[in-house]
Amino acid sequence: MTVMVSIALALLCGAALLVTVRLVRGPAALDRIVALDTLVTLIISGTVVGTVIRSDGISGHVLVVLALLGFIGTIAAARLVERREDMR
Amino acid sequence: MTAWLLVAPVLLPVLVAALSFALSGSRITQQVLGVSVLTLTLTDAVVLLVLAQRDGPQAASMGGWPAPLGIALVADRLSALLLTVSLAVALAVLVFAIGQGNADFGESSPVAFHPAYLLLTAGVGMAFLAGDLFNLFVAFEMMLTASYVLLSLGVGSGRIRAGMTYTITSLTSSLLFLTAIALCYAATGTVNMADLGLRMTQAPDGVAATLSVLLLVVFGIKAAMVPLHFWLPDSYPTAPTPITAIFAALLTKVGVYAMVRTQTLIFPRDDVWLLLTIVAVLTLLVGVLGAIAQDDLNRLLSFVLVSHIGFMLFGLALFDEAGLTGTVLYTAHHIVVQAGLFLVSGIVVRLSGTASLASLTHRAPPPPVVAGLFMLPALALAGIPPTSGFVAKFVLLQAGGERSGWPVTVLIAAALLTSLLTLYAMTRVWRAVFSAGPDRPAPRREAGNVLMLAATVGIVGLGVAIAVGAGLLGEISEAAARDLVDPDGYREAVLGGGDG
Amino acid sequence: MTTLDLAMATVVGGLFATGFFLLLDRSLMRILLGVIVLGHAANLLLILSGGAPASPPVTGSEGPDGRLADPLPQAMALTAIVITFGITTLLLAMVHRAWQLDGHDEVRDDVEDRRIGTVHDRAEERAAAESDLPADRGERR
Amino acid sequence: MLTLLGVHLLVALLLPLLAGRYRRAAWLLAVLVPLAAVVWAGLWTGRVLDGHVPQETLSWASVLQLELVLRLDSLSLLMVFVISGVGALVLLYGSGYFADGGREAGLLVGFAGAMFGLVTADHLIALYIFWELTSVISFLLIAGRGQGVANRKAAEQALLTTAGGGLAMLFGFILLGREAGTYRISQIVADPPATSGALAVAVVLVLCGAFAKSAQAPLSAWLPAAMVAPTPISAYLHAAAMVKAGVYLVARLTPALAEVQPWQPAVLAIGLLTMVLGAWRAMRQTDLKLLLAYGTVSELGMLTALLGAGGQTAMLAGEEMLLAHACFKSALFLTVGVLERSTGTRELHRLSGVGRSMPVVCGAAVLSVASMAGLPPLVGYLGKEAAYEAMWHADFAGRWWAVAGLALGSALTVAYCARFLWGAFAVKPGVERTPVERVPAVLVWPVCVLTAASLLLGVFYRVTGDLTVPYARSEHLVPDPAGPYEVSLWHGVTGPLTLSAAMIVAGLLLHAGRVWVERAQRRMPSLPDTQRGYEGTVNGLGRLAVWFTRHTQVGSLPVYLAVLLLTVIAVPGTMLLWYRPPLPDVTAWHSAVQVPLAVVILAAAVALVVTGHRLTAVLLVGAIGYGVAGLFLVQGAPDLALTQFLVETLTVVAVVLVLRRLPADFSPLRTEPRSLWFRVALATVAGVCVAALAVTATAVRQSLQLPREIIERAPETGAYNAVNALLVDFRALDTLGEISVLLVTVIGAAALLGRRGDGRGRPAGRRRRPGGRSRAAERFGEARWDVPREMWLPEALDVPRRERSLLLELVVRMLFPAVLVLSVYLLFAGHSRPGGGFAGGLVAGQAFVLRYLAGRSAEAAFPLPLTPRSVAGAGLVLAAVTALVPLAAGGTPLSSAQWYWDVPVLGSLHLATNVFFDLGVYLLVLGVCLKLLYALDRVRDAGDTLAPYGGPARRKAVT
Amino acid sequence: MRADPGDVHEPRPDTPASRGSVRRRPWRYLPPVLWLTLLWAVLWGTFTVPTLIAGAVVAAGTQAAFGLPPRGAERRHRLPRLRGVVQLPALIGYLLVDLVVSSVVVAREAVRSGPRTRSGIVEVELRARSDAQIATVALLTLVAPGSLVLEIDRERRLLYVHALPLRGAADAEGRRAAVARIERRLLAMSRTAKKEGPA
Amino acid sequence: MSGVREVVGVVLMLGGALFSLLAGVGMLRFADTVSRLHAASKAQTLGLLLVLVGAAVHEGGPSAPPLLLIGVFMLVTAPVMGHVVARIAYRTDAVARERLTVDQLGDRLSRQDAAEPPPR
Ligand code: NA
Ligand code: NA
Repeated sequence: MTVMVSIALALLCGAALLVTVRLVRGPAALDRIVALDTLVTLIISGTVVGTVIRSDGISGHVLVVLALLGFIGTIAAARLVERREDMR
Repeated sequence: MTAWLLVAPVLLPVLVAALSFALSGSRITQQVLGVSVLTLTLTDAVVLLVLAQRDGPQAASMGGWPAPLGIALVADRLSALLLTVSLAVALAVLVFAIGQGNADFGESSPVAFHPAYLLLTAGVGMAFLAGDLFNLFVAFEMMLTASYVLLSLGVGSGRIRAGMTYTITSLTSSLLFLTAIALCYAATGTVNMADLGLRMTQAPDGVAATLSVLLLVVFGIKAAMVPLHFWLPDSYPTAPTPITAIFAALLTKVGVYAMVRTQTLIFPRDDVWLLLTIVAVLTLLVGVLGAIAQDDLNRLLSFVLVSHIGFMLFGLALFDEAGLTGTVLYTAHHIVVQAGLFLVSGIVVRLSGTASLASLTHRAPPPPVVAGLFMLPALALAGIPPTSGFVAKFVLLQAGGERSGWPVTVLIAAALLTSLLTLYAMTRVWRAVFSAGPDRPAPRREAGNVLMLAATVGIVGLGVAIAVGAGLLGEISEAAARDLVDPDGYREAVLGGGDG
Repeated sequence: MTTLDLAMATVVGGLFATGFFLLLDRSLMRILLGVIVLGHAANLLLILSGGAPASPPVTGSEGPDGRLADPLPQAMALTAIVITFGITTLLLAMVHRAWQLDGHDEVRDDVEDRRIGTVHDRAEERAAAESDLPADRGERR
Repeated sequence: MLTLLGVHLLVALLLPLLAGRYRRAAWLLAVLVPLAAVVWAGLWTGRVLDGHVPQETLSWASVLQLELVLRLDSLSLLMVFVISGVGALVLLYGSGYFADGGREAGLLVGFAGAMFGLVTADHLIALYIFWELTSVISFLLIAGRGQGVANRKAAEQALLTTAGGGLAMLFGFILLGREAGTYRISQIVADPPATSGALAVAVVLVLCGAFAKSAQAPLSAWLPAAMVAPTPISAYLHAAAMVKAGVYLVARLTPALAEVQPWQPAVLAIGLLTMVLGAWRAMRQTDLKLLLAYGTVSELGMLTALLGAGGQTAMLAGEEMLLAHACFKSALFLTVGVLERSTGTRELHRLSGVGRSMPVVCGAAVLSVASMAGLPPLVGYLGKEAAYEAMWHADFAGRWWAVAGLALGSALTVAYCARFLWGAFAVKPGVERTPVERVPAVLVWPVCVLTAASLLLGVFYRVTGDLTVPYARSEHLVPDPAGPYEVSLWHGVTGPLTLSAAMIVAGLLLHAGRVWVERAQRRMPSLPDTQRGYEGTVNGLGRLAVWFTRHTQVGSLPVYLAVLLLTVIAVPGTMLLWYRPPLPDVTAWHSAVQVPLAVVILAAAVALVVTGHRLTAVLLVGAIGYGVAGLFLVQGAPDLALTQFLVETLTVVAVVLVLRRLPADFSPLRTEPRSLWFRVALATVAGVCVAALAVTATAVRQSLQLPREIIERAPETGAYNAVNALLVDFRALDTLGEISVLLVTVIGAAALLGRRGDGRGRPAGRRRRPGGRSRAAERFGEARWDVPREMWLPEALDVPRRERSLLLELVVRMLFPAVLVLSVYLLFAGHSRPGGGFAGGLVAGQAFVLRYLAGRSAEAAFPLPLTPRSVAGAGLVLAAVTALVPLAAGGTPLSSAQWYWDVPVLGSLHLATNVFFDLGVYLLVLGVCLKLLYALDRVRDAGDTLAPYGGPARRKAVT
Repeated sequence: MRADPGDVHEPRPDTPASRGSVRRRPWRYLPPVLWLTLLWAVLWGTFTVPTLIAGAVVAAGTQAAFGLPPRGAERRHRLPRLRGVVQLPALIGYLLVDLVVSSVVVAREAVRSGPRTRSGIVEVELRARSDAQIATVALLTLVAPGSLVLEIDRERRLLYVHALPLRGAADAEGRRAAVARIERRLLAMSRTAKKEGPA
Repeated sequence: MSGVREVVGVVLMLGGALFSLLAGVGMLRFADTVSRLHAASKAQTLGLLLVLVGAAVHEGGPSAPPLLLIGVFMLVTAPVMGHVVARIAYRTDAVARERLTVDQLGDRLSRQDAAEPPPR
């Protein structure tokens, strides 16, 4: 079982690496913004899976906060892009 | 009760700063609150000094948790002495600032000045009393952040640039400090300084020595020791006078204090003395050369400040009782003298409207009373007897005279030369600012605001008192140095439980 | 005590290097970002100084191995994070103000430092001119 | 003695105050003080000469070996007579000379006091103190209050020369004290230290000080320069008193140090050289005062040589000469003052026939000059004869050189003496007779008294002998091989006497042939000019300082930081390499999840270094922050991760809000590639250093005791989350400091952000690219499709309609209270789970950020009648008060208490008082977030009109 | 954008007054207080009496301090019909299936076509009338992969949906139908839809 | 029973992780910003939801409520993020128009009445 969960974790890590490529490559600012948001999502996923592996269920509430507030930065940055052509 | 005495210099200013911030509508309230809390804190510091001098290091753990678990605050003779002197100067500078009003500050100064100033003093107090390396970091941050704010309160573009230089350099040093703390903790598993001292002996030489010099560099930035000093002359002079005065008096000294504290308590090692000697020589000479090169009064004083950090390093480099006695004395004296000089400079600049020596040459000199107020600290800075500066310098030279070897000889020569060049720098100021004559206007009559003058008189008087009371101060300093050389009493006070 | 592993050492070293690199820039914004990165680096190092990964230091949350992480570096790092954040905002405000005042956000060199030479030279010239005055000038009365 | 010192000091301080109203009384008082010293010394004379030595001690800082020990032996007695006697007369003269002069009177009395202390001090350091005091007072006296540039420069020169020598001397004293084991002069003399290398250094240093003070070559330039001072001051300081300090010191220490090399050769060589050179220079002066000044230099040279030679006779000669010099030189200076006052000039070529107009003054001057030239029966004669005798019989090698030098000096002295008399009083052919004004008698009297002293001390040579012999017969001085020298006017025709007479004749001949001598002087290669040397040194110093400072203090922050980094690398890095602690075994990773996180972080870091786009850089930093937070989670630090996430988000928001007003790309200033590579290298090496240090440091720790104890004892604080226990209880003081930092930063940030732009900064967005607005934006025109019908968020009404979003407003309305509840949950959950006041406060703050993003108005989102300022202030007050409350209960600061209640329905309730501390933190953080948000809001307000679809067209389109 | 002079707003409701009206009708608070209390309990993970009381206190406090004024234009706020509640699981089930299917489709596109994937923007006309309904439809449309709501035209009740993959007009019609299906199920849960006339 | 729960949980988690990975591939491969947004805001969210449900099933008991709460909040915030970003993307020309088979929004905007207020 743990092996399977570890595989899941590995898949998530792979996803994170792919997203990082997008984050670094862009090309548009919006791409990076979205990639950053996705990174947060993946960290949530990864932590959940990691918690299962380590079976210390203490981080849950941290992730609630992330789920609730992770998009604030995204929206703020996107708004900037909307208002400033040269920021795209 | 000791615990309350120890925590008061931190807690009271913080509390009043918070009140002052919340009530920033009323300037009078802020002023009254500020002056009273500093007076109270000063009294507290005096009591601590008396206790420390009488009974040795006073320690208490906050929250009643025994030392490595809780944060210990410690007042040994060194910290109590520096705390007392610093708070006295802080009080005088606050009075000066109140007298000066908002002339030098921007629009928002009434809101920002008092809370920031009080938090600065709280940070300074905590830095002197901290018995815990991380607590020392927090204290530094309180002090420095408040100083960033105070420095950038003005409006001008030069000021913001200077603020950036200062902020970024200090910030770098803070981050390195944090790194050093992490490494210390990694190596020892504690951040209590007394405890660290015990455990560091078990660490391999390489680790301990490296951490020791890393902390030296960190504090060297704050203390503006050469070659880490460049930020100081570029930033201090641009601030309003009271700010410059308090920075010059306290901030670099806290750096020196931290250096002395950590080197003696945590790393009583002998592999840094040559490094310290070289640095001290460089600091002495580079600083004073810079002072001679300046045309701006405040920049000149800032370079002198850098230079005289070298004297404090002098004693630390010797790393014996005599040398440390000198360092303690020099630090205490320099706090007062440098603040006094900057305050006088503030009065001069206010009366004449310029800080440029070239321009001041053609302006009417300030009245004789201001000249006298300049003269005393200037002589003290140059170490002319029987001022406080002479006493401190004499003790240092005497300590150096006990040693042999060419590095110490060079150091002594540099110290003597620096004294002379400081005198030269001061005479340059005197010639430009205070001498009248047929080729220049007659002296002015008015000497500026009464509070400003009173504060300056107070600080200069404190300098005189240090000289007159050199016997008492010498005893305290010597005992402090003994404690530093042999920190068993300190350790026992901290780790032996305190008074809970 | 567990030694820092290679991966984390690389991250710490890399972050420090990045932070230092940005710090040496002339753009205040980049310096600000450098400060943030250095803050991350220092905090990470602080946490890593507490040892290898373990369960959160909450009584009762022990994992199968029963190891709890060292809480002290965590508390210190938390304090440091908040402090760094505060200073970041202050620095950000300074960047904004600098830009507002100067129209750019670069650290320009200190003009006062450039000025000293010429001023001192002038002062010397003046002193030389003055010393030509008759020496017995103005005995009092 | 201490009392007398105190009186000097007191009167000196009093005089400037007094002189304003009672000028005459002030000067009288001033005269009385030194007079009292003379009287006092007179009363002691008998006993002191009998060998009784009064002594007084004032402990200043004995622990630092600083004491004021005063002692009156025969040499001191002689000096007291000299300095106080001349002092009284000069002050009397001054009362007629200075118009008001409260300052001068005060300084002169102070100076007299300092000299009194100097000559009675029996402690090297005390002597040094008085020594430097005289330098400072001399500076003030020469600089004057209103004199010209020349005065200021001369004062500076005198101060720097003497103080510089003084500093060397101070260290010499310290070494001497170390070698002797005491600073007490009498003890050092009684038991001289054994010769050693350090002692030789001490001797050189002490002599430096003495020579500088007594204007010995090559440090003599300051004395003639100081002649710009008013006459009484010159007479006192530069004839009688201050310049005597140096020779006094030589006399004082000769018994102890004459045997130590290089004392004797140095003293003799420098002294006699100075004597000859000074006299040679004096001979070509045309200003009478300068003539006397160079004469003084010359005399001081002779005194130095005599007092330092180490023989009893030489000492005796020196003492007599010293006494003589004080009398005649001050008399002559005062005479010049009288002349100047009555004729308006000191130029000898412009004075003619003054001798006839002022017979009394002339007579006095003739006598004084005779003393100076060493003619009997004046006291100068006594001294000079003894001097010849001492050198003639001395037993050191090269004594004939000494005799020759002395003889040459004497001849030249006679020559300039004649020149003085001729210049001042003679009738000169071709020069019209100088008109003379009457001067007050008070100016003439002191001259007469001093001249009389010269005469009387010569005639009553036994008195002179009584005063000088006791010190000269010191057992540590070399006795005269020809037996003890008796003071007398006539010793018979001896070799020395013959030489002396010959030299007087030679001197007179030199004066007679002055035209040829002057021509010869002009033709001879000019001697090295020490004045030019001084000026060269000062200017060179200035140039060096400027050059050095300009090349180090370059004013460039990057350079400063580079130096800083280099230091970090060089110092700890070198240490690490030097000791090379064993590298531990390093595993690749502890947890596999760390690896992708590491890759994310490092990739973002590399991209961050490369990118030139601000927003990209901010996002990459955000990615690093989130990655680090992820690492925190892996590491088992959820509290930290939580805070890191929240802080990172807030940072991104804040930076982005400020970015609204900044250009899109980083500075166009391109760094040249070389410096770029330097930066890369520097940063990399520094990073490697830190990493290496981290690996080494983490490898050595052994004990895990503290963390275990923290976790075990955490429940005592009421918290099961050890991190929270640390933050609110164990280390609450840190937390208090931390929230203070937060408060002060937001104070500063608000102050900086809240200002209107008054400079050149313009909204960067206005600099539109040539392409103009995007196609879609153009086509989108004035769309206002997405405006909700209902008022979900009141503040959203302020948002431009095109930017409103139904979905966003609705969701924010729904989430806002949930976020607040979450924040309260975190506040209370902190005790047992991740959370706490920080996280809670940050979450609450972000609730308002959320509102702000949807509504664009920070104020509207925070409707309570509280300002952020009051919230933040209240938070800090609450935290601080919680820390203080235990005072009432007699506890320790920052300690907490636990209460448990059993309530019937609710069950067991638990309250830890540190929750109030946490609440304070929560409030403060919330207030800080709000304040920051308000301030950032104003950034936009400051003239920001960057609506992407905005423009004038819109006005029409909207109803 | 207060700084923009060209921006003219609807008259701003008098917030204090409307808040006063809220105070007269405290039951308006009930739904949010209930939801927040539930949230509180879920956060604590316990549904005991003290937790619920504390949650209610916190929720009520939040509402009292920071409660938003009533929404204004549409006065009613009615509870869903009972039949609607019954239909909720069906809706969720439909959504879940939709979610999985479209996810698979998008995932397949990602792997197989990648850059060659075609997409399109489809205009969807809505029947829903209230803000809440339109928003909910948009939200549910947004949840499923492959459809992103680009614009909402509130007044004309149009959604502009970016669909991926979208190969032609037929696909566009399918997308429209899919959104309509969701909307129909949603509206079926609420009786308000039919009664509501144009505003 | 618990064995079944575990298997189901692990399968769900694996599925979620796989979805996340594929979404990552999509983010990398799709041609324009809006298309990539599909992969990011949707598929990733779905992956997360699956992981959450899987973990909740796997762990059961007290760990489940917060996990579900995460899911609920993600279900609300992720679409909003997607919508806001997508709207901005279109408005800022971040859509590769030439790749669109249908662009009814473009058509609408190019009509004259685009900016006019709608019929009341
Ligand atoms: Na200043
Ligand atoms: Na100033």
